[in-house]
Amino acid sequence: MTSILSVKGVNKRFGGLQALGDVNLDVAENSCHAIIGPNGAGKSTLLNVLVGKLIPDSGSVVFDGQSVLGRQPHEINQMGISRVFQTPEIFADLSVMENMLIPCFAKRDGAFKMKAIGAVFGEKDMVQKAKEMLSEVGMLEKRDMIASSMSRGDKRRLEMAMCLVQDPRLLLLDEPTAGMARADTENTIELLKTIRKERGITMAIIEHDMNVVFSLAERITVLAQGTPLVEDIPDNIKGHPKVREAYLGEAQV
Amino acid sequence: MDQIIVQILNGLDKGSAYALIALGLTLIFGTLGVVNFAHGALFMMGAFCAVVLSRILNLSHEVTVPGETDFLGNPATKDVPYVYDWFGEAAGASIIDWAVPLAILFSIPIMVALGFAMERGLIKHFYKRPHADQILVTFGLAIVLGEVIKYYFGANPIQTPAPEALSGRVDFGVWLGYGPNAIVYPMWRLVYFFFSAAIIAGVFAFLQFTTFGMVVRAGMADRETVGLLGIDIDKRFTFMFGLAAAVAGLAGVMYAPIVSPAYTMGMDWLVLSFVVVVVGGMGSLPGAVLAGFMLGIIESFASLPAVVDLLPGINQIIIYLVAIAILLTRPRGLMGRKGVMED
Amino acid sequence: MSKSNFTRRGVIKTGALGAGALALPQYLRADGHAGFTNAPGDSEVVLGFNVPQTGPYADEGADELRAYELAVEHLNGGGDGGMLNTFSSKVLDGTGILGREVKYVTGDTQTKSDAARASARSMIEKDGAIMITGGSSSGVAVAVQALCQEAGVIFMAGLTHSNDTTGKDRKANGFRHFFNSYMTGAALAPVLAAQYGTDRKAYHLTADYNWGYTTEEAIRASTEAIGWETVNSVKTPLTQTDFSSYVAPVLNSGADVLVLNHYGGNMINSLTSAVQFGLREAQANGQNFEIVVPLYSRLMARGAGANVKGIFGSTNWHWSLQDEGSQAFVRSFGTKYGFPPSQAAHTTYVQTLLYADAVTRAGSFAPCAVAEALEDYEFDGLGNGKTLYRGSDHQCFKDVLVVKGKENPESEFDLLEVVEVTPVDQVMYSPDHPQMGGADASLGECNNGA
Amino acid sequence: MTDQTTQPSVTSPARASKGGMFGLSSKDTTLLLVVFAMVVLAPFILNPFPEGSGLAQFNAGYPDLMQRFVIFGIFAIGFNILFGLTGYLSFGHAAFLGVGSYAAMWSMKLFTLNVIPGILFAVIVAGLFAAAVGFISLRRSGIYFSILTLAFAQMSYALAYSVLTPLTGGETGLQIKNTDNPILSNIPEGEIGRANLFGAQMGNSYEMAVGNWLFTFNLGYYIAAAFMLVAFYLSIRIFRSPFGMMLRAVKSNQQRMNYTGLTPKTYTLYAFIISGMYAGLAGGLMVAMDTQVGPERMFWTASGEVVIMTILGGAGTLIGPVLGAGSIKYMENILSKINKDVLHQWFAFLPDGLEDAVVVFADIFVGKQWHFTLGIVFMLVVIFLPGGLVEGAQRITARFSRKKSSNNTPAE
Repeated sequence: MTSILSVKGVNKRFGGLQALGDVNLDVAENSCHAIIGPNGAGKSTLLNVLVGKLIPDSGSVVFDGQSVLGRQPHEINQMGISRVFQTPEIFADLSVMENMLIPCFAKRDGAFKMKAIGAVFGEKDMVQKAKEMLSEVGMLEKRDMIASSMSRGDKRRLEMAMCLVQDPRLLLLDEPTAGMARADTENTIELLKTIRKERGITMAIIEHDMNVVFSLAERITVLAQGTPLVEDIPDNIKGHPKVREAYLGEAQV
Repeated sequence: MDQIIVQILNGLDKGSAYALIALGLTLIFGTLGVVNFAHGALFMMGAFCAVVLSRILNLSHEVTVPGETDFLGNPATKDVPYVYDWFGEAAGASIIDWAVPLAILFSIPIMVALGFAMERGLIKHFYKRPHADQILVTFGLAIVLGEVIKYYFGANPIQTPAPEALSGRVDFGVWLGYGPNAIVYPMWRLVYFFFSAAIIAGVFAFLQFTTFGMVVRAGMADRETVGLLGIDIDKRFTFMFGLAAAVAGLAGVMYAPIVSPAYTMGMDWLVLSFVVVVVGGMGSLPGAVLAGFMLGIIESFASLPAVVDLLPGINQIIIYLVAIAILLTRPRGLMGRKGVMED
Repeated sequence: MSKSNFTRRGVIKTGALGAGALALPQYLRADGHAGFTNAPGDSEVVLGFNVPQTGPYADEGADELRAYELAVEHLNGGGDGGMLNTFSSKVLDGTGILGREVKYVTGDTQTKSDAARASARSMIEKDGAIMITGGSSSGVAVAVQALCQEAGVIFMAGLTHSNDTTGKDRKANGFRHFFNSYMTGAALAPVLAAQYGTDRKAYHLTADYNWGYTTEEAIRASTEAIGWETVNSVKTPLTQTDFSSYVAPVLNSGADVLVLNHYGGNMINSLTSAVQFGLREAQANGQNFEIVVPLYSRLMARGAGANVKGIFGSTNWHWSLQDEGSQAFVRSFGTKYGFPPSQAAHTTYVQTLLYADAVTRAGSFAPCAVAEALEDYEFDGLGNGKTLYRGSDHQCFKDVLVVKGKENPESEFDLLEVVEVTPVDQVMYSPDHPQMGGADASLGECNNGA
Repeated sequence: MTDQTTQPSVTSPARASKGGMFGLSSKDTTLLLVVFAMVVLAPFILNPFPEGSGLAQFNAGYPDLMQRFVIFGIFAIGFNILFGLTGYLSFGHAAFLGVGSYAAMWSMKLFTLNVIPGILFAVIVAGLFAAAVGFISLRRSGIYFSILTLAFAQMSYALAYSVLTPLTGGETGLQIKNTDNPILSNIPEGEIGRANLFGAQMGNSYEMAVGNWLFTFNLGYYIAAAFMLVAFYLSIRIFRSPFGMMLRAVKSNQQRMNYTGLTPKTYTLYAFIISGMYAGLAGGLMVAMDTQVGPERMFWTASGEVVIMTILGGAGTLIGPVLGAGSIKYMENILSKINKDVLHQWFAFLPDGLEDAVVVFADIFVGKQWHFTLGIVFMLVVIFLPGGLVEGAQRITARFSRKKSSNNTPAE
């Protein structure tokens, strides 16, 4: 399998703290790759490096043959990487429909386009695309709601839809079920599974919750103290002694 | 060199007024998250406390002066202040002479009451409202306060002199080893500087060493957490508003002999004080003080003849130029905290 | 149907109303017989008093308004008649102007040229004002004067001291009774020479705008002519309140006179700073250090308090003058308001009378006729002695008062004393004087509007 | 009058694409037509009281004020595109108005007295200046941005007042003089040129008397009004366009925009430039209507005024800024002219003692105290109508139609 994202020898220090130490990671195309690790293992730092929010001290990050280092977050998105946040980042003051349309326009028109005259809803194909995506995640009837007035689960779902409507080559998920009730978590897992199955999008998940990871991931990298500990298929990770060791102290996960 | 020292003194003086006003402003939006466009007006109210007290002390009754006539040919009258009657002419005169320092005591209850009334009556309804609404309502209040003052005191600046004993000059140069008369500096300005320094130190000490202050500082850092601890932060914030008003008022009282109070001074100071606060960095008390002194000194130097000759007009814009330069090199001003009024 | 540049609302408001209701819709005919903007009807005439009512000069504006109200009262035959009784021209008889009762509208200039013009336009377009007067700064005077020129009404300037008003910015429809920077310089210099000697080194602090520039230019020229040397001149921002950083370098600059080309609050605060820094007690070049304030007003003297004692300056008029006209004015103003009038009140009162008189003598409200009646008109009895309204620049020429802060004031109004009345000949200049815009300056054509 | 807020209830696809004209939804079309009608009929609407009556004082239907209404309306509409949509609070917008005015003035002094080139020139110069200021100021956000814009405007003001006097006329400002002879206009020697549109002067008026009423139709006003209608129409289009949606996204969540592949700063910069051009247009029109420009036009209080107009009317709403601009200019020009004399006329019917008491009380709010009323109005509106005047209008409509307006959420 070809790898779509390849991280090589990435180091990042914050003052005296080695946040990432020589991280190597390959995410294969059309796979679901999970990155797990205890708190402070460097998961979030790694994610921020991938999306261009942080620039590593050394190493390389190559996406689909192109380096992402030094690029702005919006450029990286335009390359085909979408990110779902730990707490849903949506346009809270806008309607659900508008939330969907913005990524549609971003995908079609690029990072900036001056379209100051035509009406938003005059763009039939965009509206159509947004509607289709909304019905796929089961939110079509909520399209006129203000995003901020929805439940947390719906917000998460909306954010996911906003990412998916861009047809990303790689979807980065940052603890997609953090803080969710059990039922919501199950729903989210189901949703992600469906997306995986039907769309074949490559996913990289950063997750705390082992349950989520083992039901979704096809490959798992365990990060500890900024360094990859092991990388393997889920079944092998489950009983891996090093993983247990790393998670010691926060056992009941 | 002596010129440089004088300008540093001038800068420190101007800077202490900036610093006091900025300190109060920062206290208010650091603790309450409110943009107070009426803060300049509070400064103005303070200055008028001095005017009012001196008017009160000068309250007089008329005595006819025999054998003289006024400009219309009527019998001339002379005003004799009541304090003369009560304390005798000499003591009465010196009470009137000391009106401005006495106004410090006079102004504190007035300014604190004004601050309480503002916070309880108006500002507290605006904690959850957008900053734009806060700006509009406090700006409206500033206009109203200004107009009330104009209604009673007119628009002309009102001379409010320092006491005779403090309006002389200090031969400052001698202290530094210069010859006599090298650096002569008005005594009242030195008084103003030390007074301001004392107030600033007092506010910092209060926040640093009292439980009350610690809670407030914690509240500035993270309001929700402190609220969760079951501390009634609101009451303390009301008090902080009173404190901020008093600080602005005291700055105004003592400034009255330096710049004669006029109702326009609230608006004159409004913009500058915001520039000072923002240059210092939002939410940072030391930043506000530092920026105040820094801008005061820079402004003083920019008005030196040699500088103005070299760059005509520089004295008009220096504060803004410096503000731009600082904000572009330091995203949150000198010492600003992340996330305070950045959106 | 009417096509006009500015409306003739005065007519419909006062005259044509009764007939106006006849036809629906009736297109108003421009009172073609009159042929000028806002020609008044038969019973009333409306004057526009445009003064600062908010902002730093609001008190001065309030005093101007008092004087205007008094003038209107006198013109309409009320009160004791004030200076109507002492005015050399006797055509005004207390029956209004040309038999029409004088009405007035007021507005707020805010001491901003935009607001002043807006207010003046509203008076012309809405209220049908035939003449606009007032103001307390040269920026406003120049802006409103230009507007009146365009609109075709007469502008009788209020307090404006910059040379520009009747210098490079002079207009055919604008008239100024107040004196100007040049006259201040010319009147002050001989007194300064007599008081302080001719071997003096002056340091100027100048407000950084047009009036400051013309005043500094005038004072420099006239003091240098008597032998003074100008060692430095520093411009201070209009918005400055604390002048310490400008005043501090003065003492060691080698200068022995400080000239404060400041007006209003600027002057109050710069003088306060100068006194606090001890300039008044200082010695320089073996002489006493002196301060000069070219333009005084009572409000400034009041604001500066004891600091003005003994400081020389100039003023257009002072209520302590003993001539008949001044006394009459002080009496009627003082009786009505309880305190003596300021120079701003005096100049606006006089301007109103002069306008009414010119209309009466011309027998017409048409601006060009009024202008003609005012041009090169000589009069007396209005407090400044014999006065000439010069035709070539519409500036009044009269004696100038040199005053100084009184040592022992008896009341809050008794702050200045007249030191010398400089005769008009000394302050004369040619209309194309370089300080007055040189040969380029011209009044242009007078404009009747319509 | 109701207004469409930025809320999505009005932007659902079905309603947006049907029934309207000029590429607008039917609701927007209605709004535009209402505004059009009000602007065209303003000389009637603003002059409800007969000449000579006591209440004629409240008439606002004279050219100068009508011109000011639409010009400041344009200014506020433009400001709202930046502030209402992106949430970026510029505290220096008056600088663009001033720069536009100076540009138009110089175009008239040197080039032609026709107002069109002057106005275009004003828009272009203000746009360029806004691009420069915006490029620098938008490196920061929140109050830091506000102070940067304020600093630029204050510097422009201070320099225009003082050292730039040769260019700006300083305190006395610039007017057309009899020595000005624009190369494309043939002005007879010594005559003062006037602003015109292909020969027709801005001051030209057509007066109509109906009974005791007098209505003035002023050419300058209608030219300014035409610009205002176009500006208003464009602002509706911008509000409803993808660009406008992006601007609201900037206000809502810049982080999400970044991670959606968009550049919020670029969008904001363009909004800043557009809004600067609106300010320039307003500035150019001011000079066209009244050939004069002074530096106070750029003072921070002028910048503050447009902020207040927008908030007072209702930030982020389409019509709010126009209402806010209108009410402030109305108070400034009408209240300030009511003096004691006028009050005595009004209350002459009361017994003497009572009349005096009433006059003394009323005098606190008018004439030289008109600022006092202004301050009180600001406070009352923001306390009781958090969404500005538009919310007040909505509440009234809602009460009259007895319909629970569930979708009329506050405009902010």
